[in-house]
Amino acid sequence: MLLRGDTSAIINAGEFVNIQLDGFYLRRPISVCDVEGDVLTLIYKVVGKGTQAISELPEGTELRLLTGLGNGYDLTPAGEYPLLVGGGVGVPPMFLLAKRLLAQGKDVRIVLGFNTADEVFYEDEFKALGCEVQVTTVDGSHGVKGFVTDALPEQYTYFYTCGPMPMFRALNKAVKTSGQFSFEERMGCGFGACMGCSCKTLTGNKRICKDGPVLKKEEIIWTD
Amino acid sequence: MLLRGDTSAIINAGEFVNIQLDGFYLRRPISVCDVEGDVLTLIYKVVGKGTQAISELPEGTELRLLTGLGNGYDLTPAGEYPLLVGGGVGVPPMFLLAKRLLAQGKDVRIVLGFNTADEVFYEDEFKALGCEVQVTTVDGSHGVKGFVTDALPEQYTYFYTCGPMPMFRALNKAVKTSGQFSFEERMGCGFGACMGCSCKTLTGNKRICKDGPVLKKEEIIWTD
Amino acid sequence: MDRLSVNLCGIKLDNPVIPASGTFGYGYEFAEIYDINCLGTFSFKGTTKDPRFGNPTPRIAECTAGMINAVGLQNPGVDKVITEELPKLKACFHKPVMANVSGFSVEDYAYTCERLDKEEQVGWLEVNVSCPNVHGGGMSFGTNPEAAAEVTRAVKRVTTKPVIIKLSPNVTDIVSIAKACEDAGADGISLINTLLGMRIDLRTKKPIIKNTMGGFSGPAIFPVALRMVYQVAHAVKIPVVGMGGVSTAEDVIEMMLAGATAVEVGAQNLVNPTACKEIIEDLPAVMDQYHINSLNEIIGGVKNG
Amino acid sequence: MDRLSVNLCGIKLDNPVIPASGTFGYGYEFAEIYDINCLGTFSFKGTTKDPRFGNPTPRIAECTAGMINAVGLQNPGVDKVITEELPKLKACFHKPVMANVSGFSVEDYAYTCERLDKEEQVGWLEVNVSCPNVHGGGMSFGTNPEAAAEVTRAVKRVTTKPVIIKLSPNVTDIVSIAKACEDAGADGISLINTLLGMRIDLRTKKPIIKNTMGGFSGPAIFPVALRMVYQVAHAVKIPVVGMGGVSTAEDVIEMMLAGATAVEVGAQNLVNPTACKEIIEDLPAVMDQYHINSLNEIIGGVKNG
Repeated sequence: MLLRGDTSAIINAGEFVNIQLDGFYLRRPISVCDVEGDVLTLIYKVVGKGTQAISELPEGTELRLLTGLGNGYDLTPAGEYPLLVGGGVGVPPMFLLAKRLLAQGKDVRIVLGFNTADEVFYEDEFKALGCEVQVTTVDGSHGVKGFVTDALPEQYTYFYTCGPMPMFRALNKAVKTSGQFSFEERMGCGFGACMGCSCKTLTGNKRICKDGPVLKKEEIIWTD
Repeated sequence: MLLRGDTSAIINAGEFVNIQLDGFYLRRPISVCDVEGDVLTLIYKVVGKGTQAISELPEGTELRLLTGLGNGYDLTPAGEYPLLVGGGVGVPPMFLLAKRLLAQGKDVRIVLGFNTADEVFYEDEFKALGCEVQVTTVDGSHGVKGFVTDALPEQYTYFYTCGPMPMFRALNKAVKTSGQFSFEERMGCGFGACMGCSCKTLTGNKRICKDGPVLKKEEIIWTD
Repeated sequence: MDRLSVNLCGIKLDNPVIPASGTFGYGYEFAEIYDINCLGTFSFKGTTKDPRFGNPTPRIAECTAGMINAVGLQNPGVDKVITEELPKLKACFHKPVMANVSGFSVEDYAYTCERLDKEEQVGWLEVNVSCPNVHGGGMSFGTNPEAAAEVTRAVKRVTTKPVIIKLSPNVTDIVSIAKACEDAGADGISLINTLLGMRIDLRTKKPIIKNTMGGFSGPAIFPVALRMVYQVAHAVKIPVVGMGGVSTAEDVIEMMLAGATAVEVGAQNLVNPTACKEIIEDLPAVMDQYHINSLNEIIGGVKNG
Repeated sequence: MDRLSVNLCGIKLDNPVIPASGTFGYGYEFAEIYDINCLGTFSFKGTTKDPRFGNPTPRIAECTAGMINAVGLQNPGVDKVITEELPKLKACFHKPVMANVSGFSVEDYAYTCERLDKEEQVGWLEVNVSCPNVHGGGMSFGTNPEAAAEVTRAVKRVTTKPVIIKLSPNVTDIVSIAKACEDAGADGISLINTLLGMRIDLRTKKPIIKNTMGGFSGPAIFPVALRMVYQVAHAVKIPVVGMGGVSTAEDVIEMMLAGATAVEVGAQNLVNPTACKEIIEDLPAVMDQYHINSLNEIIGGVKNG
């Protein structure tokens, strides 16, 4: 989905927007895939009635959304060879992140994980950025057979990831460096008011929507 | 408002339709003003959020409505010179009724009552039907100054009316013949299921939406 | 395979969808619109010993995602229901029907239930101890465990068919009332009746409902209904009929997961006369979507969080 | 002329609009979005004696025209609220604020209220005896007149500022509880807290809320809230603060006609962060539309049906 409007509030890769939809009480949070000038690119998967409704919006529909929500990724510790790992619906935010890191002259390595070949998306767009892209599918129908952890490069100075919890747990065990994880949680407001999406960390209670969604590897408390 | 669709369920003048509106739980009942082939004419006054929403519907909007609701007027007792009295929002159903009676070769006399000149509507349409039309306004800004009861013709064989309760009470005292009144009440379903709009009559309990909205003068119990 | 059927107090329902009392009359208005024999059954208009006009009008008010009604048990009384309404019902509906009964004294309830229990087409007696729109009766029986139990015992004493007690949500502890009814011999519990609500007309500064307050129903109350169905279904052994804001096949499945053996649909019949027919037609596809083979298997199937 | 102002327990409010506790934090998140000094006041995040993380997540579920939350009183505890939150609050809000307090024992309530009563910026103490999301506390105090009265007495004994008791709607007789609090010395009553609700995820077959149930709020509950505000306002002499599903200027006026001296806005702040600002800006035009000169004149102004 492409949206045109004031994108000035969107500072970091990994931030999200919260979209108001007629007929639904709560807004729908969607992570920023790309932003160029006043054009915002959002990629979402239809999982429920809300995303279904978004997918049926006619072109030209005006939407009310809160933008620039969340902390986003911190690029400073990236180092020379940052590793970006996106799993399924966690792939989109990796795109803006890759662009930002490339703009800083980093040698970005990307691993994208999917279940099957027909779920794969945005591979070409990432390659078009000119960075090394590895794709994995659980059933081997495309790219490397297995999980993202089966395709991690030899060398990387730091990692950034977004994806499902099982991938996070596996990745957390497999990685050799520090890094940042972007989490998902059911949100009420999306801007830190309702405390609906809080989680405990080694650095205190954090609101996924405001103090997150990105947490540093060192502060995360892993539960099942 | 003009609607195009299957109007076959609409048999008698004085029937109404019940319109479903996005964002409102209950349907909006509106009396039939005219029906020609598959074109339905509805005239409504913007009084609340519901009618406001209807007035803002873009042309070409598809609406779901229940049609042909209510009993409508019984033409058989009309006689040679039927009198039609419409007050404010009660004017529209008089139009189809006048057409039906004229089609039967009756000499129709019409009295339309409004508060002020700027509220007057459909006077020309009624005149175009070729029947005698008297218009009254409370402030005298158009037509006869006063109420419909100040402009009743000398001669009429029967009367039909739709309008506000105060007008009904005055008319009931003034008329010299029998006739039929069309009533309004807050409705739940509009088709006789919920008993929300019941009223007591000398011929038993009646549901305004199903056994009404038209009641005969002889059966009405007048309360304040 | 019979994916939709369930068993309610020993009687098989082709599907669990039941139009709720007061939203379906005695069936024949809807039979003009569709063949109502597609329904599991329906619960007919609340019937009392004597004829009632009910409350003064206006007795309907619109709300966000719902409506308030204060009809107040308008019905022709049990004699006319038996002599005039049931024959008309029989002509268009050929399954056991649920007889909904209200009263103003324990004797009222017993008398009316005893009369209707003898009617061949009556399959279940749904005893409404929760009408919010009548004084000195209805809800007053449903907000007190002892009173609800007394009505249950009195009705069971004079009837042979399954007795389902319909409870009010306007209470602090719905479970204690449900258990009291179960202990008193109830064969099932149905809930929830309407929430007591009110609206004021900003123009006239008067309550929209002539009676000031009324029963609030519609999709708005679904989460409260689901919670109470869950609480009661996990506390009693007898079947629970869930209702309150149900308007889609998804809602029916959610109610059954919470513990409902069958599900009543109320206000939705009023805004969409074919609602129940559509829900029944939608069920198989929605079941497929959520990998549900048979509805009977999911009753109370909610897992722990 | 001062059309919007009202007087709540001896303190003047520029307008009756008050963001409700738990939907406005300690104010500063919203101060980044608009100048919150346009508000009458606001009720800050429910504060307890000790720090609390609250309940496990997920603790939010969407509903038709509303939402369920099971946050469970996450807050840093009264010490940190005084040393860290109130200074930040003071920096962006320059009016008396409403201190919302919860507890797990009568002593808890008294201790926390006594501490906050001493804070200069605190204008009122709103004592929440109705949190549905904590065990052995919260709502258990609000569903029993004696317990609510005991909390009220204990808090009044150790405080100097107006004490407003926030009641739960999950009761059979809200009036008896409100009267018990009034008799125990409460200076005001606020209601309603959330309705206990539940949703189930059809995919996982689990409750959406990890804690199974939670507090249901949003426009869906407005008719129940209005009814209870009307009942309580007509039964007690102390001021009533109305809340529950209020999301427009029209809702504010309807609540005040029912008997509310001031009106809290809850869930709407979460879906529209500028909701309260917009309501305050809309009020004069809506008042004109309904021929209302001053809000103070319409408190409890509903006429008989």
